[in-house]
Amino acid sequence: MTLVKYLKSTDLKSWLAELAEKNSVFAPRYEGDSVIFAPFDPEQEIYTKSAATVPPKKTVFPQSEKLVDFTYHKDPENPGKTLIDGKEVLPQGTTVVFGGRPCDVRGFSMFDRVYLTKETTDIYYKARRDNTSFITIACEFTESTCFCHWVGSSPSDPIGSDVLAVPVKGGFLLTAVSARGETLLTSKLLLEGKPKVEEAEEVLDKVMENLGKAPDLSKSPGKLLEVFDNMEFWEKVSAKCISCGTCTYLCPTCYCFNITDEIQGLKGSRIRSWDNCMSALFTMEASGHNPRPTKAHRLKNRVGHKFSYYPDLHDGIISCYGCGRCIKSCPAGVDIREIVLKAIEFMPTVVEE
Amino acid sequence: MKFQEELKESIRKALPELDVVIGWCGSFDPLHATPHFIYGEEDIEKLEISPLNVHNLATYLPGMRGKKVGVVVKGCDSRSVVELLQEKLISRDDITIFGFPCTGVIDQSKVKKAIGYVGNVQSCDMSDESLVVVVDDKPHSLKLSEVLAEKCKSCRYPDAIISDYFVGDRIAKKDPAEPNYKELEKFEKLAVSERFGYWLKELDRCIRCYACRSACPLCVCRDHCIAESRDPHWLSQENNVRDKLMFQVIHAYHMAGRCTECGECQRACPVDIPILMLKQKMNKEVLDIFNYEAGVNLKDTPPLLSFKMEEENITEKDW
Amino acid sequence: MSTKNLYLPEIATIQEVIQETHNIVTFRVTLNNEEAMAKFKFEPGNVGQLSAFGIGESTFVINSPPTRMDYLQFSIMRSGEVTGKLHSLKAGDQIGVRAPLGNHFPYEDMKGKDIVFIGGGIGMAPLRTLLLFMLDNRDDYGKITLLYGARSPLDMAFNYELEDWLDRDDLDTHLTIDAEFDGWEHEVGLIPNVLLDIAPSSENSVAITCGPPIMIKFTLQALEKLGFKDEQIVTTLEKRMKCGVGICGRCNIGTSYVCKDGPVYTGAQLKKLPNEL
Amino acid sequence: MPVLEGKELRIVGFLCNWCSYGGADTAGVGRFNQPTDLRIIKVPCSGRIDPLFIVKALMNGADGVLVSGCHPRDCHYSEGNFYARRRLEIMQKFLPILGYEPGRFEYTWVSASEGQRWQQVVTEFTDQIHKLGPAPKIVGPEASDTLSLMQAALK
Repeated sequence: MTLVKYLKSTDLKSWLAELAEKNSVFAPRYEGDSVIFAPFDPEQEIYTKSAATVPPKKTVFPQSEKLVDFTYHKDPENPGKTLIDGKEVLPQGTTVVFGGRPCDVRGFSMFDRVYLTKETTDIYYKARRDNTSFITIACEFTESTCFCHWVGSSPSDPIGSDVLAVPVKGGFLLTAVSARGETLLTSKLLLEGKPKVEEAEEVLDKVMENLGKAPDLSKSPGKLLEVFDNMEFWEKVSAKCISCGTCTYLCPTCYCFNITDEIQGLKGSRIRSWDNCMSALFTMEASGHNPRPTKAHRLKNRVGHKFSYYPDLHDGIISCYGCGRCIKSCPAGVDIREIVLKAIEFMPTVVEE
Repeated sequence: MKFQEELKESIRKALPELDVVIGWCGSFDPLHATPHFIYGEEDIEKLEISPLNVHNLATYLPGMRGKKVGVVVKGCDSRSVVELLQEKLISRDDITIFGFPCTGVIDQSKVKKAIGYVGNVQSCDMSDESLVVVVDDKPHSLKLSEVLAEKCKSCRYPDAIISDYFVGDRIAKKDPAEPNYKELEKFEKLAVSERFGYWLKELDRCIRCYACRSACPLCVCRDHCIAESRDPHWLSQENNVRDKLMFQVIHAYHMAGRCTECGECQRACPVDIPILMLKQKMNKEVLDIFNYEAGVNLKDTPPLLSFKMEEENITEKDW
Repeated sequence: MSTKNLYLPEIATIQEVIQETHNIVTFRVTLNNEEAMAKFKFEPGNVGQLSAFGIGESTFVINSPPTRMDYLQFSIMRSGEVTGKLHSLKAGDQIGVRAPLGNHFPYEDMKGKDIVFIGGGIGMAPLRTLLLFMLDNRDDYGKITLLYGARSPLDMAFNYELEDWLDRDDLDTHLTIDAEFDGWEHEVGLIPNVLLDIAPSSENSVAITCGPPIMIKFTLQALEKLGFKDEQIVTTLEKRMKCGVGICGRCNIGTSYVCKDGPVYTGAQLKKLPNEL
Repeated sequence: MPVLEGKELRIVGFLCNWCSYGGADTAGVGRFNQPTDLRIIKVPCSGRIDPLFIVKALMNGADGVLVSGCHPRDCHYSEGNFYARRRLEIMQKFLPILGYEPGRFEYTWVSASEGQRWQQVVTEFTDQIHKLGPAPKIVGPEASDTLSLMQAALK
C-alpha cells in the first residue's frame, strides 16, 4: 500500500523546518531574478511553480569539493627532505532536497551508472547520494523547452525521488516512492492523502496532454555515429555556439569533472570541480595536441555522449531527461533537440549536391 | 519589420562573395530569436528582424578570421565591430556589414518578471508600442517600453556606425550627450560596506560557466583565458565567491576603455547576475578621465594603449 | 561495491632518478606502505597517476615489468605543469601514486607468436614493460624483434640497457635515428622506412607500436604493406586524463574511455571507434 | 602570537626596481623611522604592475596597497610609468564600486634618492590605512554557499 499524504501549502515551511532539525534542507527560492536551490530559510519564500533556473545537482555533486587534504612536513633532521601526508575529506551529514523536478532528480540515476559500478565506487559521490533524499514536485505546467517525454521520462517520473509531490488545490499530494520516502512522511503536519488522489491524477493527465507527441529518438545512437565524420554537419549546427559552459553546468545529467590542486605554503587540497566539455582545455593534452580542437568537435561530443555513447553503454538509456535548461539558458539559443532530430533525419546524399 | 525584405535583398546580392552572413531567426518559441547563419540562398528566407534579436553577432567575428563574413548589426553591435577593427582583431576587408535602424531590443529578464512564469509560449505579437505574449492560453499584454533593455532606453547609436549596406531610414541620432549612468549612480550612493556585501551576495550563485566572457565580443583570448589557466594561476577551481568576484574584476579591467556596453555579459548570465554595472563603472571613469568612448571612431586608440606626458584629468595624490 | 577511495594516492618515495635525455627522466619508486608495496599487482601496460601535490596529477605507464617488483618505474617527458614539477624532484622525495589503472597488453593472446616491437621516442616506455616481461618469460614467445627509434642518439632513453638488448641472442634489436650523427653505428632513417627494410614476417606475428601520432600513422601503413592485419597490431593511446577510472568524462573516443578501457587497443578495436584521436 | 598582532595591518607595496625600491633602501640606510605594516614586492617597473595585482592583494587579505615607481619622465624604460599611471588611476577610481574605500590603494612616485619622501609616503599611507581599519575580507571557500558569509558582510 503506497503511503499518500496531503500537505497544505501553508504548512510547507513548518514541515521543512521539522525536516531541517535533523537534515540540511535545500529548497528553491529566488536569488536576484533566478531560482536556485539554497539552504532552507524560513524567512524566505519557497518557489514551487516551475523548475528552478539551476537544478539541485550541487546537493549530490557540488560545484567544487575537496577530495584530499595534503600537507608537506619538513624533516627537522634533514632539511632537504620533505614528507607528505594526504587525507581523504569525506562529506558528512544527511540532506533533504525539496522542490526538484522529476527531470532534475532522475539525473542522478544517470550518475549512478557511472559513479557506482561493480569495479569502481566513487565514495565521495556515494556518501552524498546515500544520504540525500529528494522530495520532488511533479510538473503541473510545461515550458516551450520541456521535452522529458521525448527521452523516456514524464512530468511525474518518480525515478530517483523518495517522495513525489503533485500540486493540487491548496497544497501537494505527497506519495512515498521509496522506503526512505516513507520515513519522510511521518510528520503530524501531513494529512490523509487519499481524498486528493483523483485530483492529482487529473493534474498529471492534463500536463501529459499539453506535452503533445514525442518524436522517436531510438535511432539517435546509430545516426549520430553515422554523421560523426561529417564535419560540415557539425560546423553548421555548432556555428552559433559561443563555447561557454552554461549547458553543461545547468544540466542535471552532466557529470564530468576536473581535478586540480590548490596549495598555500605547505598545506593544500586536491579538489574536484565541475568541468565542461565545451571548453577547449577539457581535452587539451600537454603536448598541445587536442583531439577536439574546435567547438564543432566539442558539441559533437556533448550531443554524442548524451544521445549515442551513453545509451550504447547503458541499455539504451539516453543521458538526458529533457529539462530543457540547455536550450532555455543558452546565450545563443543552441537547441539540442534540433541537432538530434537533424542527425536522425540526415540523408548524406542531400548534402553532397 | 518594414525593411526586413530590403535587408534580405541586400544579403542576396552580397552572399555570392561571402562564406556566410550572420543574422537572426526565430528560435524554440515565438518569444525568442537565435543567431542565424546564412550559407546559401535557401537560408535567407528565415531571417527575421525583430526586437527579440538581442544577440550581439560581432561576438562571432574574431573566431572567423580568414573567412569572408557578412554580419547584420544593431547600432550597439556596430560599436563592437568598430572596436574590433580599432584593435585590428578583425580585418575590414573580410567583413561586410549590414546595418538597419534599431528601435531597441527586449530584455527577457524583464519579460520574465512581468509575466511571472514564462512557460509554454504559444505566440508573441509585436507592434511598435507593445507585445502580446500568449502563455498556456493566457494572453499577457506588455508595453514595449516596460520590457525594453536598459541600454536601449538611452541609446545614442541606434543606426550602425559603419555599414556596407544600410536598409531602412536612419533614426536621427537621439542626442543625450552623455551615456546614462543613473542606476550606477544610485548604487554608488550605498555605503561602501553595503556594496561589498552586495557583490558577495549576487556572485554567490555564479556557476562559473563563463558565459559572460564567451558572449563578450571583445573577450578575444577565447581558449586562452586566464580564468582557467594554471600558469599564471589567477583563480582556483574552488567554489569560492572570492574567485567569482575576482573574475568579474578581471573581465571588467580587461574591458577598460574597450567595452562598448552591449550588455551581452549580463544577458548571457544564466543566473542573472548584474555584472554590467562593473563595466559601466569602468566606462564612466574612462569617459571622465580620458573623455573616451570605445567603438565610435575607427581611428581612435584605446586609452590604455596610449599615454600623454601630462595627463589633464589625472590629479595625483599630494603627499 | 568497493569502499576504496579511488582518488586518494599512495604516498611513494623516489628511490632513484635517471636522467634519460634532456627532457625525459625516469623515477624508480616504492610505496611507503610496505604492505601495499608487497601486495602491489599490475599487468604490463597498466598506467599510474603520479601526483606532485599542489600542482596536480599526470598519467604515466608503469614501464618496469610485473616480473621485477623491487620498484615501479615511470619515465616522464617534460611537457607541462605537472611534469615540470616532477622533473625538479630528486631521490628521496615523495610523490603520490594511484596505480594500477587502465587495461593491459593482451600478452596471453600473444603466446607462441613472433613479436615485433616498434617504439618511437618516449613511446618506448610502454613497450619496455612488455618487452622485459616477455624476456622474463622468454619460452612463451617466438622470435622477438625490437625497432626503437628516436630523433637523435641524445633523445634515446634507456641507454643503460640498450647494449644488453643488442647483445642478446634471443632478441633482434634495431636502433634508428632520424638523421646522420657522429659516432652513430646503427640504422639511420625514419621508423616506418627502417621497418620496411627489416621486413619482419607477419606470419603468426603481433606488432606492438607506440610513439608520436605521425609516426604511428606511417608505421601502420608500413605494417599493412608487410601483411599485418588489424587484429595483429596493438598500440597504446594517449589522452588528457584526470580521474583515471572512467568517470570524469574527457578521454573518451565514442564509447571507449582511454583511461579505463585503454590505453591498449588493437588495430581492429580502433577501427570500430569513431575517428577522434 | 606575533607581538604586533592586532596592532599591525597588512599593507602590500609594489615598488619598481630602479627608483622606489632604491628610495626605500635609501630611507633604510638613512635610518629614517617608518611604520612596519608594509610588505614590499619588487617589480622591474611600475609598468609591469597589472592593476589586478592590487585587487588580488585586497581580496586575499591585504588592508591596503601602495604602488610606487619612478617619477614621470624618469622611467628606466622611458615610458613604463606613463602607461602605469593611466592603468592605476583607472583601477583606483574603480575599486570603490566593489566596496573598497577610496584610499585603500594609492600610487605615487619616489626616486632612489628620495629617502625622506619614502619615509613620508609610508608613514602617511600607513596612517591612512589605520584610519580606515581592516579592509572587508572574504574568508575561505567553506563560507560560501552557506550564505552566512554574505549575511555577515551585510551586517
